[in-house]
Amino acid sequence: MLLPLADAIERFVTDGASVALEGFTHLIPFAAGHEIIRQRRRELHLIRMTPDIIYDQMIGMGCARKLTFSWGGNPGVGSLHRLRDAVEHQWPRPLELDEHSHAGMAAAFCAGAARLPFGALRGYLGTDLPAHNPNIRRVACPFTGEMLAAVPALNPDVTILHAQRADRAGNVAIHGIVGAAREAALAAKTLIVTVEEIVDTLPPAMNAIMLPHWVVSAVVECRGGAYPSYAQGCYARDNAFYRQWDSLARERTDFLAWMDEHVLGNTDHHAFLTGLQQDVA
Amino acid sequence: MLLPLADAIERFVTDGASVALEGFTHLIPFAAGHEIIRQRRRELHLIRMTPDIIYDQMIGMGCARKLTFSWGGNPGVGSLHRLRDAVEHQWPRPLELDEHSHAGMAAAFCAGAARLPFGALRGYLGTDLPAHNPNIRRVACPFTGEMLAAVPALNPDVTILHAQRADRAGNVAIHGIVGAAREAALAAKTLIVTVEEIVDTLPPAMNAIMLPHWVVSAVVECRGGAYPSYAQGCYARDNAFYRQWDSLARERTDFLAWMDEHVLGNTDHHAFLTGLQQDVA
Amino acid sequence: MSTCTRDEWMTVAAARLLHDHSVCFVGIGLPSAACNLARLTHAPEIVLIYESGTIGTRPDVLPLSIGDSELAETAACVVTLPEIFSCYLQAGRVDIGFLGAAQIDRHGNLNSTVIGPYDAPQTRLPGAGGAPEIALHARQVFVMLKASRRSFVERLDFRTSAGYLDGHGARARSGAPGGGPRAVITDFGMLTPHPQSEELQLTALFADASVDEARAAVGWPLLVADRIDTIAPPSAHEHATLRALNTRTREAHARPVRIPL
Amino acid sequence: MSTCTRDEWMTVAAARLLHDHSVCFVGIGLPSAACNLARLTHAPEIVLIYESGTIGTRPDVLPLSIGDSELAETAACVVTLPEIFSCYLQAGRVDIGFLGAAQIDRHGNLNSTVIGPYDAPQTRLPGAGGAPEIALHARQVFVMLKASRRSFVERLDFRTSAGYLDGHGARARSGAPGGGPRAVITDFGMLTPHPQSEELQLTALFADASVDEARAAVGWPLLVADRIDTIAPPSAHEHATLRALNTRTREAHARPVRIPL
Repeated sequence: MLLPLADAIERFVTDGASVALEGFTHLIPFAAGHEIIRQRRRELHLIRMTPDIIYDQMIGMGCARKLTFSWGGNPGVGSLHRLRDAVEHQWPRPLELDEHSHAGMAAAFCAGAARLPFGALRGYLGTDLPAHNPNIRRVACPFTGEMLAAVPALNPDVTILHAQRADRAGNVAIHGIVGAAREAALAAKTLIVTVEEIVDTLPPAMNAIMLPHWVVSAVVECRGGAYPSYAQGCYARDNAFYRQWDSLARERTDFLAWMDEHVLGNTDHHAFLTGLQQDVA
Repeated sequence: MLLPLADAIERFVTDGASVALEGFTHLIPFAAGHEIIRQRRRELHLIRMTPDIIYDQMIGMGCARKLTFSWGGNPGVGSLHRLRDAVEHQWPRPLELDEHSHAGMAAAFCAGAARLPFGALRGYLGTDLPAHNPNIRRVACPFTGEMLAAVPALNPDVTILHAQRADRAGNVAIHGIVGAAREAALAAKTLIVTVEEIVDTLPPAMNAIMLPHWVVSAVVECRGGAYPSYAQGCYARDNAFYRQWDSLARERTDFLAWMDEHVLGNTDHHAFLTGLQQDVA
Repeated sequence: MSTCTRDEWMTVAAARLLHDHSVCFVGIGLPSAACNLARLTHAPEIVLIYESGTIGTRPDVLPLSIGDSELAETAACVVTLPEIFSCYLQAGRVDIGFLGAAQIDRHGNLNSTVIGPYDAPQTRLPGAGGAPEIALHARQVFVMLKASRRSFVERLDFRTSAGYLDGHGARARSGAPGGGPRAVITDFGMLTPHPQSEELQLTALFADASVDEARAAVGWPLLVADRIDTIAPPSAHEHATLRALNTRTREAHARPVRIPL
Repeated sequence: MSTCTRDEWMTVAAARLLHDHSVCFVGIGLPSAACNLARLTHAPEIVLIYESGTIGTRPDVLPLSIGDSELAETAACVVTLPEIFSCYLQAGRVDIGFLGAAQIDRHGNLNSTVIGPYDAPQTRLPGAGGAPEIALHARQVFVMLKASRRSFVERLDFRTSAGYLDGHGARARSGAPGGGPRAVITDFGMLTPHPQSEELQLTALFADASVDEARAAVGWPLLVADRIDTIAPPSAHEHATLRALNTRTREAHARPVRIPL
């Protein structure tokens, strides 16, 4: 249950797997993504509503065969250049797209969490997305006859989240913006959660967000595991780094050099963070 | 927005309306139900997963034409005798049943809250319920072809909840067991919430359960409004009263006498509670 | 042990079926007592879920209703009812579901809806509640029900929840994901489904009960296994723990509630 | 006021369209600035929702991303993303949605997906995000987009979100519940749909902009209303409030983040 990060990725994330690193702007599991890059996983089907920098890095490093997503940019900044390069120029390899809207992908995660085969929504009306994605269909209401949009359930082989804390039994407590992380977690066959800290006893959750221990496959203690994203109550989002990424990742060579130095060149997330701190200083 | 209970019922609960008083064991809006009885509403379509004593009273007093429900007993005690009398002997009037399982009714409330026309579930398999309820149908997954159960959305004309507190703007905070109350609230055309207290400012909710002011039609301050059910953090469930109800409601005459004295004989909930306290003393 | 009631014996027998760490969807009454007895004896890490959305609850006294405050206060977390039913039960995350009923048939199908015709009932019962989907999705179902010819019947008046349907694999062919009723704990002992026909057969008796008693209490010609196990009476520890739990519960439920004025 | 930029003027013009107490589904960038400016000036009780699930948020500085901690900390509550999209947006509980895009056509349809063919893109854009359903369900949509012949185009490369489709009531016939794009705020002024044809027409200009400037910036023959309103420049109060907000924001985003070691 409690594992080092390298062991958790080694054991649960296999080449070819469908993998969802979720967290909507908040609690993005960067450390786990970096470890997947270090272990040079290939042919992954990446799933994430908002690919963000971590998927830009994984795609640019050639980990991904396919991407299921609904918005692929650097929030408030602009493009994800590695994602664009993969789609526009097949570099470093072609990337198959399974493209949705947020509402559609949320419905797909909800269906996955409930183990229903599809989710229905009033959506995708008047857009060209269904013409390019056979995973967007229609279903008739058996009472009114109204046609609704339908998407197939998302059930990732592995979902990876970052959270503030877990207890030794593996119960995970999440605080703050949660996006579709809970649904992605409950939809997964295997759930890995990296946390800022492992505590003896979590405070009583009552109505707060908790993932109970028996839905969690592995808990990894990893301080700063969401950086440069953030963990509410622990550290802020490094908006300056998000801006800086735009130039760091624009050119292939700059990108590869940065990844070499900062991700491949460090054995773990602590070393990665220490290296960045030296850069800043 | 802030109204006395009698005014809120007078204005929003009309004869013939579909009305959901929700709250799963916890936070059952007894005071509001009693006010509906005092105002002698008729032909109501009552909706509630677990009818409980409050619906036993409303049905026995002739308020209801129809009942949508999934479990109609006195929890841990036995039958609801007035509900039984209505179904078995049409007393005081016939009661049409729209009967579901908990899972089916939960799906119907969720669909209502999302303003979808139906909800789907893997349910009702091997049961006789669909044979007696045309509101339980089937829908085919447009991806796998699997047949799922389907129920029509529940969108009550009025949902009434009880909660611990609201602020003066009408934001409502709920703490503890919530059942399908949030979905029933969001599914309603009109939402009335009685609360233990109205405060100047609610504490920041973050991930706690909140109903924002613009989904709430009326807030009513009504201390003890859930009694003999309970309000987490305020007062406990009166299990002794629930046991006692079994004998109070078994015979029509005893029931009518009790309702006359305690509900019709009091002008409001405060007087009702005061009267019960005198009985106890 | 001579003072042990059949209710207590049933409770203890059911508790013994529960493994530590298993995830149980608990109903009110005997199942709630059995699950908490297991938690207080051999299964301290058992996960108890009540349909009110309380997950991992560890009540000190038994709740009267499915949603007493005790359940919320001692829970690891409280989720909505739609979430409990869709993301936990329907998603296959429940190991064991407990069900009671007014009637059971030889294939473990249950009636908790009505005695007599649905549209002209002789006795209207509370209805389905969570039962149809617990019966469908829990990996195993345990039924707790006292036996009589009115409750163990040749033919149900209404089928609320699926057991093995008509037996001989009919349940699996229907697409029901869960394993169905693996044990019926009653007040003479235990019935379990025959491996082929899925008809309930007598496989265990309380130490002081007999096959004749069982046959007399069942409304169909009861199948009796070749070998009948004996269910040992409650141990001193089991018995004391259960009695203490029931005493605490009685005291708590009798405690006057302050009327909130 | 001579120092006011067109970005600021657009922001102020959009802010003025917002009524107090209205419920806005806010996007990042100019819409976020406009909504918060409205909140800090004439609409203190406006309800701002960001798609990260933050409801009733009152940030002191503008967020860079749609889910900065500032939004959660100042929100009335934070719900899940599925809940925001299904129980608020889809349920018709949003008065005003803001959208941007890379391309807009004369009927207010938007492209934020791709320039060039979908399967062989010239420029891959971020994609739909919340836009298709915001466009569908919000009672009114306001579009904020700087004009050029590359962005205001005769024909979209990809239709991500529906405006009025082909106009003349096509949107309403499609079953779209929301009212569609009621205003396009751009850097010369504002376009609004013609009541019959639903083609966007020039109905308002910034005080220092001209019809010729507008025509030059639009890639289709621009319809010009008989009467053109003038959009007054930002008042001293509006201007000062916006500049202070932007200054606070710049300072906050430049503040170094402690790397969590």
